Amino acid sequence: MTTAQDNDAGDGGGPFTHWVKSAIDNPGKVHRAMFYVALIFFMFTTLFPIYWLVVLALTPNDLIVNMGPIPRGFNISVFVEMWNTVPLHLYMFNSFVIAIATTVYVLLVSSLAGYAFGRLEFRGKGGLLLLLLIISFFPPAAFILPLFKLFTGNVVLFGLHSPDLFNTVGAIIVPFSGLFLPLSVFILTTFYSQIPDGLEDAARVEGTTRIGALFRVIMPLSAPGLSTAGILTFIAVYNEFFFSFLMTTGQPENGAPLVWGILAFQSQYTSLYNYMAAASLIGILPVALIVVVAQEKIVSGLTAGAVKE
Amino acid sequence: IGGGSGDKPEKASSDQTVVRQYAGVGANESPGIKDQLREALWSAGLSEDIYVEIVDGPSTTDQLLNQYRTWLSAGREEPDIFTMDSGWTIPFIQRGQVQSLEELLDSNTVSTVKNDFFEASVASASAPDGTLYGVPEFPDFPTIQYRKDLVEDAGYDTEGWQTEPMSWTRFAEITADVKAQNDIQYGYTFQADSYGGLACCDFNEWMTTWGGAYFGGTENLFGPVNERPITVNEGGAVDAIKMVRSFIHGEDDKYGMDIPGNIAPAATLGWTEETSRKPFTNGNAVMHRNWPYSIAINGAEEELGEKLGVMPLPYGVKESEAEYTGTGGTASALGGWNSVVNPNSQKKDAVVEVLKAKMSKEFTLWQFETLGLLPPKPEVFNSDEARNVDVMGRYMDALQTAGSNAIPRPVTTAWPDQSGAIASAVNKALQKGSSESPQQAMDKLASKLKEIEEQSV
Amino acid sequence: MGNVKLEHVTKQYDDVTAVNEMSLDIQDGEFVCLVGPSGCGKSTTMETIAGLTLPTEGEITIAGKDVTNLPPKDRGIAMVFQNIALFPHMDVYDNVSFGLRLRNFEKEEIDRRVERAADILQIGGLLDRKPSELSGGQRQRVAIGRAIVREPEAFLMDEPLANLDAKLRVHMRTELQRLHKELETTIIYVTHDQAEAMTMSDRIAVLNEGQLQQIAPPLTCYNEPANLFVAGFIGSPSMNFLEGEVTPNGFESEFVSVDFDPTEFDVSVGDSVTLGVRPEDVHLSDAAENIAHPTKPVDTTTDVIEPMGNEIFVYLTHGGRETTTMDEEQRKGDQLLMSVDPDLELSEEEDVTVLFDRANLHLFDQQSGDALCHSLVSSLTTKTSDQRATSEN
Amino acid sequence: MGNVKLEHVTKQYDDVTAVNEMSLDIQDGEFVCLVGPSGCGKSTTMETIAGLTLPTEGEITIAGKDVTNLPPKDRGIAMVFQNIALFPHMDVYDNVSFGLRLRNFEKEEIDRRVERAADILQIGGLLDRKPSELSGGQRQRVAIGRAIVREPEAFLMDEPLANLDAKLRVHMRTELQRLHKELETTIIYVTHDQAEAMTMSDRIAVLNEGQLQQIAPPLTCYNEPANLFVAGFIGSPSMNFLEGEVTPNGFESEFVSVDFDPTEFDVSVGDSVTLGVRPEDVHLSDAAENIAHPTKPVDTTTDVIEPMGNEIFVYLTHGGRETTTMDEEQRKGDQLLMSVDPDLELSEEEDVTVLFDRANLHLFDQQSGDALCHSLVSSLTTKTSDQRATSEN
Amino acid sequence: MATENKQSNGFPRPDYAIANKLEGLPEELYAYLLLVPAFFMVGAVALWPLVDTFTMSLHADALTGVAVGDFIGIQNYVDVLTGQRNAVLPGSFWYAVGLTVVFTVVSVTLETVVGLAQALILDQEFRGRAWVRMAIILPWAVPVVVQGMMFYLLFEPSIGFLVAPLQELGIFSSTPLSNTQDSLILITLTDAWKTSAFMALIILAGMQSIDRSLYDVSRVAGATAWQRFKMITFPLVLPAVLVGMLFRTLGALKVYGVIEVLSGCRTVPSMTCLVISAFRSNRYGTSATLAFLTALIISVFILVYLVKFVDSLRGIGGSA
Ligand SMILES: Nc1ncnc2c1ncn2[C@@H]1O[C@H](COP(=O)(O)OP(=O)(O)OP(=O)(O)O)[C@@H](O)[C@H]1O
Ligand SMILES: Nc1ncnc2c1ncn2[C@@H]1O[C@H](COP(=O)(O)OP(=O)(O)OP(=O)(O)O)[C@@H](O)[C@H]1O
Ligand SMILES: [Mg+2]
Ligand SMILES: [Mg+2]
Repeated sequence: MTTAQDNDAGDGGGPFTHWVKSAIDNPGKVHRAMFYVALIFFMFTTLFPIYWLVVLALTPNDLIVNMGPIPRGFNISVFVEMWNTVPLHLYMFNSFVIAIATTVYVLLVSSLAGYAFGRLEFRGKGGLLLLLLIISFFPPAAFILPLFKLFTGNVVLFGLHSPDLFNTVGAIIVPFSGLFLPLSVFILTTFYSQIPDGLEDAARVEGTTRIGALFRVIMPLSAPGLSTAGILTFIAVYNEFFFSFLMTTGQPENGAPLVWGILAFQSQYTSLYNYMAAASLIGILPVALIVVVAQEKIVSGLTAGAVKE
Repeated sequence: IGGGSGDKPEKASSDQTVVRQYAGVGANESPGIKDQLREALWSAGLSEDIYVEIVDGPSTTDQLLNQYRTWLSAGREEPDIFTMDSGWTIPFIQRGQVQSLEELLDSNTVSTVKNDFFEASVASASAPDGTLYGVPEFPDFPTIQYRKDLVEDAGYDTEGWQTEPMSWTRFAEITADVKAQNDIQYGYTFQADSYGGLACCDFNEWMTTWGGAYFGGTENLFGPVNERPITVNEGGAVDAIKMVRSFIHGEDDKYGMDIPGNIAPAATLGWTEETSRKPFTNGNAVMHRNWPYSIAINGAEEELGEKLGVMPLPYGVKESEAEYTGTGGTASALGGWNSVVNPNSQKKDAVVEVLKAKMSKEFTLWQFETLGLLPPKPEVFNSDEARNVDVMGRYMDALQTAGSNAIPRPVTTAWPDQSGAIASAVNKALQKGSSESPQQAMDKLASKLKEIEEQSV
Repeated sequence: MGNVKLEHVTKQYDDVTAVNEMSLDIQDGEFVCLVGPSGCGKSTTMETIAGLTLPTEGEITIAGKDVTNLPPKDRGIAMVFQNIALFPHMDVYDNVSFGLRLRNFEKEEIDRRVERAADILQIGGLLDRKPSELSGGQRQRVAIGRAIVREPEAFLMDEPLANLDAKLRVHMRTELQRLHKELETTIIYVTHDQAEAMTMSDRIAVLNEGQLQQIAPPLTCYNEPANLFVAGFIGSPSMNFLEGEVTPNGFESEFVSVDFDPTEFDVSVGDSVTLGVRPEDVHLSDAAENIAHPTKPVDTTTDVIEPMGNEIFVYLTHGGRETTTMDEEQRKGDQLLMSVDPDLELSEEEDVTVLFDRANLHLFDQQSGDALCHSLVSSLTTKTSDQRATSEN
Repeated sequence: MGNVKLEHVTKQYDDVTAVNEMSLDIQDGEFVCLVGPSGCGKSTTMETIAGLTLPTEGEITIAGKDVTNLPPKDRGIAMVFQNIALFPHMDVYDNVSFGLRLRNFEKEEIDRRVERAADILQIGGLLDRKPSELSGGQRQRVAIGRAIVREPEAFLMDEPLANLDAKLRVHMRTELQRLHKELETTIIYVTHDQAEAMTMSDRIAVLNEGQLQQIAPPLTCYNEPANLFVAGFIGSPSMNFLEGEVTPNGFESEFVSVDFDPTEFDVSVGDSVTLGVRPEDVHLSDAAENIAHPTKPVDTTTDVIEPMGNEIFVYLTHGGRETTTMDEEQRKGDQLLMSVDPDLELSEEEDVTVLFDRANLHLFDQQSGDALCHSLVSSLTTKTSDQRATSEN
Repeated sequence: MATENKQSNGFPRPDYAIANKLEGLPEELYAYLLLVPAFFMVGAVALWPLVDTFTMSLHADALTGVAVGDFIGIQNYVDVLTGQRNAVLPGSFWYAVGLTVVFTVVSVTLETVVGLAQALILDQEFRGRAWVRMAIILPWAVPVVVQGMMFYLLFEPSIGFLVAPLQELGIFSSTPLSNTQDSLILITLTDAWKTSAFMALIILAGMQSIDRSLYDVSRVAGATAWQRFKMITFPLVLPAVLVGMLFRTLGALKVYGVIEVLSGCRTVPSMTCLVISAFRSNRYGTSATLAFLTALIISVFILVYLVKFVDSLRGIGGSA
């Protein structure tokens, strides 16, 4: 009696179409197996270069030549020795401070903007979104000179000197807050706009302000988006080098971040690749931990059971 | 894990004047070395009221250049002393962003610099009109390092190699022979990646030894831009390309020259200093062209030690046969660093004292002994003290030969662009599949250099 | 203080006028039901009162204060949403106490109120569950709880009992009424359940296509519907409509004729009118001894018979037309629905004679749909026989 | 082929047994309503049938095939979800045609079916709206449309009409029944509306706390409830329960006594039993001439009077107890609800005498709640007088 | 009777007070107000510098001066667009534009596909998912300099072991990092390695935000996994995908870091390479002009995205 023809094959498409289709289509064991093949493939491609970094760290610097895929030698002591030259922990601490301050600030400000863009109707929305991005259109080199002047107190506006942030963490936090804001605004705009209106309505009727609803309802329910914006901003800032290398003279006490520490193993001609690799690995570790913690928030079904519609 | 900064947190006391030197001698060294450096300056006559703080700079010269450009454009007061690569000091001078030393130092000191320091180094720190803007900290000139043990086993006598440059043909023969005899992976390793080093140095050297030049004689090195001849498409330069093509692709190469070939791997076209050094250090090459820093590494006991030999670069044509002044014979590109003064510094008096101390024989010897940085004055260079220095001391003759045949790069306002154009043109001309003959490639390069000259006045 | 007043409120969406020139004046402490077909603008009206959408035109006053441009939180209202809208990241306790926590109530006071609401709503055991772990009805009750723990100027409830079973619904009705009495708070209530609207409200507001049709006490709406729409909408199953004409003798249609003197009513001979009669006012002629003003009997045939337990719906056709449907739409004209006692024994395709009580007949203008009169008993005798219609007002 | 069979299906959540050992055997083409109080496991049962949750235990067969472990798409079912769940990014047309597009139907066929569904659902004008631009009832209709355009083995509908107004609901009922007849598809239907359950279903399954209480044709459930729970749940307002004891003379409680011969029924003297009588089976003694087996009259006082339009609910108390509530819970024991004709004139606090028809009285075991008998007319005469209860089976 | 408004014990918090004040504003004004902090920040970082840079672009290069030379109007733009400045750039302007666009299209496509596939994998339930997720994000945590170092050493002929086999297969030349075509491929792969994680993370978050009951509905409606992806997942994550693509496109059009570390600007002259190399030769006017031209080209790309993005938001839920 049923006329519904089952058509598992779906409609055709290019090779990619077929590929994705099969990668996610796992009704049976065959597909499960394909899923694991894809999983292993991606694990291999993403982790292999990291493994290569480990190989580089473990191989004594002068043996880094004609390498094979396994370490030549097993010089685990680099992880200790490198501290003799470079106080990596201090650089990491700076990076942490910078990254956390920037991330918190960016999330806060972009939440307000994301709310406005994602949930309110106003004229000029598209234009303002474009304007927000405008700075991202320019290669940083294009405005580095004026920006440097601005943040070293060389610009006078209405009789006020711009702040001199040279050799402070602020010199990275401030411009990076500006540069990374657009990404977060866009991510949060997307996520905030998807929270059912009904929930905000309910919160507002219960007596919150719109801002209150943003913090109490919309943000918790956008946890995946919020933590993604957070992770992306945090990591990008943690690894930032472009500004820090102009805005500081590079000492940990002057707010120089991690990459300075890694690059300290490089000099005019020589690069202590093994130390650099080891320092990178150490530097990545805390980020990995943060990511593990933050991505706990990337869970599905946060709005399940919320509205009937 | 304590960290190196913990063991001696010596700081300037409140009544001392702190002079900050950015990068350069002593930078990126441990705090202990920095203390020694201060002691060395003090014992070289610097007032104990002056405390020199060495600030570590970024490791690569490009990054340093970017910082200086930004800082000096914004008129920062610190640091007081900038250490600048001899390859890009002049543009800062021309833009008036660094302090003229003739205004700062007494005339005596100025003439000491002009007369007693390596001439080419001084030129790299002076305006085209000869005004002095910087004090050379240390010079750099590449040499050929070789496996003395293998070469001698193969039956060659290396006596006199340090002072007597050989011809490229002989060099190629020996390399090919030793390589064959020892079944070693590489013969001659050098740097031919498409990067600044190829233009300023490796190619410049080959070209010069074949009697070629970018802009004619040495008198045109620093200008006047757009009014000097472009000579890169003449014989010497083309011969240089042909020679290196043979080295890499064999004597049968369609664009090669009649010289023993196949002594260099094609990989050199992607190599810079470190990548080319590694195989040599690891014993996989016979010959290697590099800066003195690598002599210190390779000559160390745990590496090649006494097996290392050093000689000046071979020549293509004799000096006498060369058309342009300062070409032909052996040649070594000049590198090195200069101290220049921040015109906005608030401590110029103290800076003067520091510069003087850094110029002293005592201090330059200290930096040679402790840090392996060559003395900037021939007098010190040739002194017995210098010869007694471990490792480097063994190769003073070769370094001396190289030093007295050093050719500076032609730094003008046009150079940053020209350098890039040269590097990529030469690298391309050396590629196996190059579609142009060396002559065509150099003609093209010449017209490009000309165009750049035109747009750089 | 809690009076709610809408003046000429209009809400226009791109291409729809959801609410059209709505004026309502709801007294403090009144319980008003909004009813109307799906999509007629009930929820939109509620949202404009709550301040969740701004009306395109018109003014809204709550407790004597013009709130047209005030944000929801300053309007002193609590609302149960049609789409429930629980906070999915909070457990039931937190959902219910949300408004109280916002207002910094003491912990004990919150506990007390939540507990009480949970008792009323029978969700005591669910307080630490997340909304996703609740059944549909349980969610709805939590949503009610969130509103009733508060003490606002006015409650807005948009179909708060739609997902509850009959028994619970009756219970909730009682509780809401008790609450209403206790707090004396204005309640505006949307429901699709006629019984709810009838039993709970002081007045019913009937909406259609964004326009207010009638606002009156429940029995007035039932017995004296202002127009055809209200007559057809209120009452389930709905009123029978017979289209016809006013003749000098009364009303005449294809199917039935009713004798009355047109001059005594607000009609003139020749008018196209619709006669309305409720299913329970259709009587079998043999069981009609205690009808005061019987009309002439009509011969019909039973069609579908729907036993409902406590009553039986009988579909009567004029000429034994072959039909198997009980669709409302098709009842117009040639089908008549009668509701009879469950004890009555009737079978399909049986010929029966029915008659109406003239006291319970309605006449409507066919053009405008407006009601002309709600009883066809001569005005001289109306007072006594039409007593039912007014007994409750 | 579309029969649906559940065998000992249990669904256990962390701390709740949502469905407990449920066995159901639904015939091909049957229309079964699931009813039960909120949270009793109706939706969970539907979900296990659909394959959206795997039962903790038990087996499910659809169309003769064991589908316990099959994914939903292979079960050949269409479902209307209680939480509606429209695709927010698709307009109404795309939502409705979703299942068809999945199966690569021809464009014309899709258009035809969508159009037809839109007609039935009266959403023809909304086809290009996004769900966010619809009213609650409109959304629900779209959700129904999404199911009915398909031709599955079985329809599962979870309160599909909850948000529709009475009139539309009646219309939809008819349409669903027509559809059912046309397609002869099995329909499993959750509803809280008694009228819906009564009129639409072939059988009603009554659930409580995850357990099946009774599955039987509607009137059987109404007239012969299997136990106290079903008796109280089916029928609105619900049955009056009077707790008492079996005496040699019949039934005796604080309030009423009913004479019968215990030996003729399945009870023994001294048993604690509950007497059940539906509100419409409580008669005023002066209007009781046509009752075949009247009981002894009981003196009562009217308390609250609730006029419903087509009937009046009268709350009677035993001793003129002061009470203002009409809560179901409190009716047990000393309050009696009577439903009377709307024409009847009664006022509050009036003394009235009522009596029951013994043919329509139910006795339940107080302990187990099981029904003992559904008529207290001696079995010799049962056949004729209890005819109502069986007339429809 | 209405006792609700009296409870706030003690003083209101100032932030609450501000929020309360703003609450009454009309929606449009409110929106603008919420945007103030963001635009203040962006304005502070961008406004003055860009105006300054723009002014620079209207002035001649001054190779011996501190800043720029005479005001010459749009001459710089004319010169650059007509190729008259090509000699002093590492590559000709339009060549750089073409190369950058090719790189952008290929790398963004690759990253999106890989990111989407990774997100789809991470969206499944399986044991150890948290670790896999971390592993997939890991490349994003590698600083560009280190990333450059890793791949440089991998493809450097005397060090890495990948060159020889790839060369023998005829895929690469002996010095891939000095060969424009080879380098472009390597840079694309390197870039994809790092930034696929970025895409994957954004898309994953988008996927996880999809109301699971929509999947229930579609499963019951008979959708296969592929159909669910095509008809539910994809349209609903589209805004997230677009955000990811938008920012990757922005990044890719400005690609520089990897090129610098891996093969150098001469080999692969991207648009930003031109800007930076002009800047390095102290041609500030030319550099500023190139930057504005780059921005102009980028804005064309971005406009397309923005239109799509705003559109896609409108498609799903919310009020946007
Ligand atoms: N995910 C869950 N976790 C825990 N308990 C649950 C979950 N889902 C449902 N329940 C519980 O299971 C029981 C049955 O739920 P179900 O949704 O089947 O009820 P229902 O009969 O459909 O009720 P309603 O008429 O209110 O929709 C309820 O008590 C509910 O609280
Ligand atoms: N955002 C919107 N855009 C366009 N039209 C809308 C929007 N919201 C509601 N409507 C339309 O406005 C009308 C009124 O909707 P409303 O929700 O008030 O109806 P309702 O009376 O609550 O109906 P129901 O009983 O079905 O819930 C409907 O026709 C609906 O389609
Ligand atoms: Mg509504
Ligand atoms: Mg349910």
